[in-house]
Amino acid sequence: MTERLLEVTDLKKHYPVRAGVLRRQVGTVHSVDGVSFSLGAGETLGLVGESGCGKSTVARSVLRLIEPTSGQIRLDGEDITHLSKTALRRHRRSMQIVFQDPFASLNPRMIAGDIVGEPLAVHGLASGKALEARVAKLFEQVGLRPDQMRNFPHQFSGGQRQRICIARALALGPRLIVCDEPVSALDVSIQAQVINLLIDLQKQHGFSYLFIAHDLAVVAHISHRVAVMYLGRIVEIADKDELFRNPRHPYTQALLASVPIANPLAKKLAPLVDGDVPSPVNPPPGCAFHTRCRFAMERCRIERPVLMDAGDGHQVACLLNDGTGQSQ
Amino acid sequence: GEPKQGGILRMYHRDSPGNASIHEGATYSLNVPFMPVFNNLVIYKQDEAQNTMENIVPELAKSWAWVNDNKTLTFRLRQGVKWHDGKPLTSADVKCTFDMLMGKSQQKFRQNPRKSWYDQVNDISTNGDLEVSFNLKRPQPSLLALLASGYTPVYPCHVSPGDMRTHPIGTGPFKFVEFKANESIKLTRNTDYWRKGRPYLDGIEFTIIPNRSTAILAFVAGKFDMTFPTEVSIPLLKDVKSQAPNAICEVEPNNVATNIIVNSSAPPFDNIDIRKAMALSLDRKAFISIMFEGQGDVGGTMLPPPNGLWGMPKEMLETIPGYGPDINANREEAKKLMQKAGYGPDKHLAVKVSTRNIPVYRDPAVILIDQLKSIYIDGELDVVETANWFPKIARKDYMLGLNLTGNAVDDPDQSFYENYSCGSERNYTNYCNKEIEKLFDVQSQETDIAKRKKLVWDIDKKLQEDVARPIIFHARTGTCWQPYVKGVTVMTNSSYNGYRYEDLWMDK
Amino acid sequence: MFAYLVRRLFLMLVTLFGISVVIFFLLRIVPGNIVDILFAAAGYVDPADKANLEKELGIDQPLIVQYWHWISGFLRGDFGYSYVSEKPALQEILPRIPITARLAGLALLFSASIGIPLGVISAVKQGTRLDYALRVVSLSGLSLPSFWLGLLILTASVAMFGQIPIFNPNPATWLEAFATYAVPAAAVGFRSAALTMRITRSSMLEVLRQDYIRTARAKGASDAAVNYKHALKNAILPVITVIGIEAAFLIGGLIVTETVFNIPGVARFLVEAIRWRDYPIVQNLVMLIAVVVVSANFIVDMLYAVFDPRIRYTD
Amino acid sequence: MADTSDLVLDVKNLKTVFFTNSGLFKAVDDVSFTVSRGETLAIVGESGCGKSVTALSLMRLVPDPPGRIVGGTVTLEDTDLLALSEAEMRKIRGDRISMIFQEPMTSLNPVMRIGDQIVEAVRLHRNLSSREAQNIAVEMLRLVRIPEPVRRAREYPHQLSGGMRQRAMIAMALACRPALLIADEPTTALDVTIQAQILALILDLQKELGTGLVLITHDLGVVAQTAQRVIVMYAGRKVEEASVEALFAAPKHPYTRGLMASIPAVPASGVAAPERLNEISGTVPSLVRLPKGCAFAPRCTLAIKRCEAEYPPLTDWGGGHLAACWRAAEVAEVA
Amino acid sequence: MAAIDFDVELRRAGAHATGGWRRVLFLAQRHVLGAAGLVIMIAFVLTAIFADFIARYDPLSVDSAHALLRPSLAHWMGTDSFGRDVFSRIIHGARISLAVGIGSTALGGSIGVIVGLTSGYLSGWVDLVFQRVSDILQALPLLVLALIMTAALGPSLPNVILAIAIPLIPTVSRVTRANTLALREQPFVEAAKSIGMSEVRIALCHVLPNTLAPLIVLATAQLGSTILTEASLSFLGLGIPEPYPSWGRMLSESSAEYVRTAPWLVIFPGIAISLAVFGANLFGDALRDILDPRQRG
Ligand SMILES: Nc1ncnc2c1ncn2[C@@H]1O[C@H](COP(=O)(O)OP(=O)(O)OP(=O)(O)O)[C@@H](O)[C@H]1O
Ligand SMILES: Nc1ncnc2c1ncn2[C@@H]1O[C@H](COP(=O)(O)OP(=O)(O)OP(=O)(O)O)[C@@H](O)[C@H]1O
Ligand SMILES: [Mg+2]
Ligand SMILES: [Mg+2]
Repeated sequence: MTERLLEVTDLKKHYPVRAGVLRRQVGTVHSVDGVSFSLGAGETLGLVGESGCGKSTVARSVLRLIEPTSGQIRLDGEDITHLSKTALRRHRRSMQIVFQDPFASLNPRMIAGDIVGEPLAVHGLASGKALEARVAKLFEQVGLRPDQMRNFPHQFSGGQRQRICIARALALGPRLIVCDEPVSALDVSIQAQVINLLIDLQKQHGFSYLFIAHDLAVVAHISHRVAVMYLGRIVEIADKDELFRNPRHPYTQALLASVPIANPLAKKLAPLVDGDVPSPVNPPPGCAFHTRCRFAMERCRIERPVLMDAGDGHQVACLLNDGTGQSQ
Repeated sequence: GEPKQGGILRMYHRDSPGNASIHEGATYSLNVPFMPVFNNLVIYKQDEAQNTMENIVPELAKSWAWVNDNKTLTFRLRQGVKWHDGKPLTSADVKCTFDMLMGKSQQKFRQNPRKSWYDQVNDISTNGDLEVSFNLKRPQPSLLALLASGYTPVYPCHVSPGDMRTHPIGTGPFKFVEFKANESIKLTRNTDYWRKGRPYLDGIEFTIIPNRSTAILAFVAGKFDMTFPTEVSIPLLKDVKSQAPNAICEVEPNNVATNIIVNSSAPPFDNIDIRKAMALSLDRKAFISIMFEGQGDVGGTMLPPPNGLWGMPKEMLETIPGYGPDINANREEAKKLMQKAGYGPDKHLAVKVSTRNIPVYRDPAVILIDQLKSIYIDGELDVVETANWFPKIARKDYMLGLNLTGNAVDDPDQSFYENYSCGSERNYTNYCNKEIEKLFDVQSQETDIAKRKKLVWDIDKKLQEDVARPIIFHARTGTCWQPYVKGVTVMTNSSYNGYRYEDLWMDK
Repeated sequence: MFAYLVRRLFLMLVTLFGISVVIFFLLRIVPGNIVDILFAAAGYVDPADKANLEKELGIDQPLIVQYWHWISGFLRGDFGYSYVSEKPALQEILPRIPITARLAGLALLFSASIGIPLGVISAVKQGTRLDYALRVVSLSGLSLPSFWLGLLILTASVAMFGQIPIFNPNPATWLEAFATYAVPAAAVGFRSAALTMRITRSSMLEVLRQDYIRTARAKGASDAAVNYKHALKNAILPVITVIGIEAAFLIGGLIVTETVFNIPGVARFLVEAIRWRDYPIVQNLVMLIAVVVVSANFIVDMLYAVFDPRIRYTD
Repeated sequence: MADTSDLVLDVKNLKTVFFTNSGLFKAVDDVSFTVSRGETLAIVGESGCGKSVTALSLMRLVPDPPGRIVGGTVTLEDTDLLALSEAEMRKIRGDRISMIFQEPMTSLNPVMRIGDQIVEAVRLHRNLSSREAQNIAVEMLRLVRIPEPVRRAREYPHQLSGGMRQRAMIAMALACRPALLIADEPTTALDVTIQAQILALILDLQKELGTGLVLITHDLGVVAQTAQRVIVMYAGRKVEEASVEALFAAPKHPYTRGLMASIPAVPASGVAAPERLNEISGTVPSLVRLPKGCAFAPRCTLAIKRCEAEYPPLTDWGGGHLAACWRAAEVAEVA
Repeated sequence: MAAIDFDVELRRAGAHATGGWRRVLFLAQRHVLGAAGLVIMIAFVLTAIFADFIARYDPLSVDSAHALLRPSLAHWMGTDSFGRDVFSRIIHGARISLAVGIGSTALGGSIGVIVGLTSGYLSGWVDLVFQRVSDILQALPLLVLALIMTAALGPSLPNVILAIAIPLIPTVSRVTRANTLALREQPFVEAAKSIGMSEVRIALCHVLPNTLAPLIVLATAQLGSTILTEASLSFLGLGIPEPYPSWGRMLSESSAEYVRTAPWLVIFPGIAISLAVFGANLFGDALRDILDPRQRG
């Protein structure tokens, strides 16, 4: 994992807020406010955080589906942040995305075969019989029967639809697949199928995943490394086992404590934080988490912590303990 | 009973006249509401149904005389007549009026549709305040008939034509009160009218109702004392009679001839054979039966007798090609003519029949097209908006046109010169036959009525045979009024002259 | 709020300017002009007379000049002179406005007071016979040509009462005054009531599916409270919009109804003016109508803001 | 099982059907359960298995059409709710039995102030002046730990965050101190940290008021952390019922078992996560076209002929552990 | 609690209505009104298509000898004052109405779709301009616009179609634009973008087909309203001119003259218009219900 496939440096995405009656820009949504991470080949980086913290915005920016406000995105060492639309098309083949809602991601008026074959057709990689054969192969890869190519999305179940989405993402032979909550909309019993499929595919093809979810257990299961986001920033990033065993940021700790564990004998729920996530419009100064943090100090209100290495590639943005966060 | 004073006559009006100046209009939408405001020098007797020379009576003129070899017509004016604004009427007003009509004065009408009526008038001279003379180029006995028309009121000198369009001042039995476009026209009794005891009515109110069904329903419901004159069609008449059995209705010819204008200056109708074939194909009875449920008249240019004074007798009419009773024989002959011109069952002639977008124009055009089918002519209806009709006709941008020609005065001079003389503005077809034109002058100067009739018949026959502007039929329409309205006379050979309404009264 | 208002007003002005251009040039491409029509009535065309008249009316000038004359006059409140009646156009238009306004207001009132309750009933009773019946009635209301409906009313009232409820400029009794406006207003309003009912119904159905309706029921609220207090308050918003848009449609309906009932309002007057190519009347009248329609939409937007606390003016 | 005298709710053989465009189906088929005072009963199951319809049936709020309750009894504190007239039911709804819904975003009327919505709930059942009710509303908001309750009461729902809205919903549901509270996935739309807050709040209040609680969820973690007893539903039927401990210790139905094995565990939880998750192959069947026998049979690794032919009855496998499976006895060993 | 016979209920609820005809029949049962509308619409379209075979007389052939006949075996709906067979005219009138309906809808609809798509896609000044233009068109009452248009172009079949089509453009473009904007946010459009599809292709292949459903509903309703607009234009004297047997003109002209003396001239065109519009509306309503995913059970 020395080769860096994706490198994101100080990514920012700000939306103007034309709030109020005035339609004037009264503020800025700091959807993503300086996010940096990198992703090696064959690696899965999990991204967790509460709703609205900017996970999807990161995902879309990486793919240049939205234009980042600032920062840099390097794919295979090449800066793609400012590539023109045509130049970008070439890179589209290396990175693909799978969305949360499989039904909404499929054009209801197209048959599954055409949906999966579309990327190939668009890039002129195959046509006619060849195309059909490639699509059939993709169908098999994701565990669908080729005879289902003629069916419309509504004729599939949720899990199967997500498989179609994955097949479409696979079609161009990407090296990076961004998964934006690919299993959140699925039933528990189906979720496992999709997660297993993703893991299997990674083993076979060596993809890298940027895997977004709000379910910690799922992220933990699939990722090699996990990043925790809060209000547009990454507050902690570490190897999976390290992070779960030894969370250093109070928010990560709260998050872990809040996950209900499917064992009646395990410790009961103990909410470690109060209150709601502040709005990303004009977020609190200093450490964005200080409003809910049990350990908040005067300094946290003023100073904005940066990601610091706490050893073993465990990075954390917390002012406690000389910037290494609270250790358990 | 004895005529009674009082009451306001409520009438509906079929549409909003463009202005209030009779001289600037050529539709009785203008005559009906504004004739009561004015007086003529002379006028057709208002209680006689038929307009004849004998029925012309003095009005503003006390008397008249033909002098100077019938080349001067002199009028003595009534004394003490006052305009509605209080100014006295003088011979100068008469001169002003006719000078303006002849286009000889400083002030101009915006439009002057009956200028040609005065083609034979050299000038107008006055002699004192009460005498005025028309000096003619040649004798024209029918000038008097033209002067007796509702179209020929005397205007005041001191009111500009513009003002006359919006607020007419006359000497007549009723004073103009207001005209709200598309809404109403109101007249009130002229208390100072020179004819003592007249008018009987306190006023007349016209409500403008362009929608015919609404108007008739309103009449039936008693909202109006009288319909708009000659606006009730035969089917509606039946309706009125069934719903308001007491209403009095009369159906009379209105001297409006439905005719075909033929563009003989361009193919295919430059070919006389095709023109003749077309004339032969007409089944006039069918037109009349459809349009008027049988109540219409077949005739030539002039309204046929008995209502018309100058129409050809039936026997003569039937000798004209196309007027014969055997339609099938006519059409056989027509087909032969068509074949001669190169058309037949396999080769139809396609023509456009242009007409205005008004039912009375459109309906006969539909029938015409159907009848033309029988002689290998495929007609296509081309409906033209009113605004574009005359420009289109003037450009000669048509093949056949279905047209209505209203004759204000049942007199050959009016219709011949206006519609058939070379260069006349209303001669839409540009029919020009110098020989016939000479005959127009001959008949015009003829003082002997019987002789003149003969001449007119011959001319009329010739005009029909030339298929210049074949007349299809003369329409009849109805007028209805409530039984308590007395003294209504519907004129039978003109729908332009009978609306002074000073003798009308209401038995209520 | 102020800036929003300014922005909206600016857009309104742009729209109105556009309308003025459209209407002006649309009228100019219409073949035939007032002069032709006047001469049609006279039955002949004399090119010299025609030219004189065109000059007199100023329609021989370049279009831009004519447009400038008109629009600058319009802004000053000087509407020019009617070509036909030769009276000041303002004087022709003004007295007719209250008539049409009364009619339109009454029709809208009718439409709202019939359409909204029936729509609510129909939605609440969805799938029942009553709902079917109401829907069929409203649909048939939308299926009748309005002139036909008007004529039927006139014919029936003549046949049954011997009376005809056409316009009466000076009504003698209160009843007459009422009939003068109410009957035609009902004839126009019937159609828009049907429309309002349909919108109310579908909007209500939409709202009745919402979770908060279930919440209200779960509280133990009565049907009436749920339907009127909770649902209608939310469902009324699209209805208001539609009623606003209907203002424009209403003019169309009024043209026909004013003709049938012989009401001397602006709508029928406009048609006559179009027929006569009486540009000063048509242009100014259309502009006035446009001002009304555009302001109606504006007012609806404002109402929306009043009724809906969520509105944030972010569009 | 709790003492019968303490029963708040007794549901027997509840059956609710839907008539839809795609056909008629039984969304709730022969479901029975009880809830005691102060007890929490969890209902789990996958999406569409009939959890919400069960809840709505208890409230008699199943939308009709297309739904209809066609059988069973629902006894709330000695009253058979299904036998009541609509007017009588209205008196009970929101007073003795109330409900919190899944979507805090849409369950509040957007054009009514929060306070007014609570006031309405109070005044429908208590004869109070509007001022008194207003005070109660503010009190309730304080109880659910909404900061600045007086100001919040005057705000509209869109001015509140998701968590606060759900708290307001809870305040409204508990305003009349009901005997039974039904919480239909009260936290699914919320984030984990907020979820933990809300669940803790509900449980606190439940303890304080002694309310019976029916908690509907699809999250086994939530079940484990909150409930005393659990019902597992599959395709409209109750397939297993047990105390929480018993169920998690030894599930008797293959579906329950599969479900438990298919959820990944957080590494720090002490529960060992398998390398590969256990899949339940196939998909949840459509209720419209249920197989004749056991609805789970097509996906079940243990299915035998009999499963396809005959629906297994709910059987007590000891200690009140009910399961509907022909091979329940073998489940533990085979899997 | 009423007992339920499941087999009966299942059949009633259409549980067996899985394929083809069964499904159609089932839908027809569920949407009785819509089915009635569909039947009317089909009858209407078939009538228009096979007018030549159904009509027993030439609709234009004038026959003075048989004018104003009451309905009889020979003339099912009587004859008009020209002696033309009313039945045949109504049959052929269906063709005119359909031509106007389809013609204007297709014309206005396709322009509206293009404008709406472009406008929704190219937000910015193009959008702004298009928006203002449709504001302008919408602020002018439809009938006024149609009146000026027909006055401008002269009354003829194509011109009436054009006049009715133009006011349709803003409505269609608004709907299309709103849908386009909504669809652009849809994940499947983003997915198309992520595979490197060009915007134009996305607009045509993904966005357009998905806006069709509401447009179809709109078009159905439009079919009804064109018939009514044409009737109103006819009433004002600017409808489709002779010789085309337009229902609107038949109704408006005979209602002026023949309401009582020859009522069949008024009744039958009136029924034809109302029925066609009614059918179109019924069908459109049902279509909206069926196509509206939120109403799907
Ligand atoms: N187009 C936009 N305009 C304005 N604000 C936006 C836009 N898109 C996203 N945001 C805001 O940016 C923030 C981050 O959004 P994002 O969708 O990335 O969150 P997320 O972490 O993916 O949340 P979730 O878990 O709910 O999917 C949110 O506050 C959102 O409201
Ligand atoms: N109003 C309705 N009309 C038609 N079908 C309905 C309706 N409400 C529920 N259903 C159907 O009833 C069945 C059970 O639905 P229910 O809402 O109880 O599921 P659930 O277990 O609550 O699922 P989720 O976890 O998704 O909330 C589903 O198949 C659903 O489609
Ligand atoms: Mg997201
Ligand atoms: Mg649910």
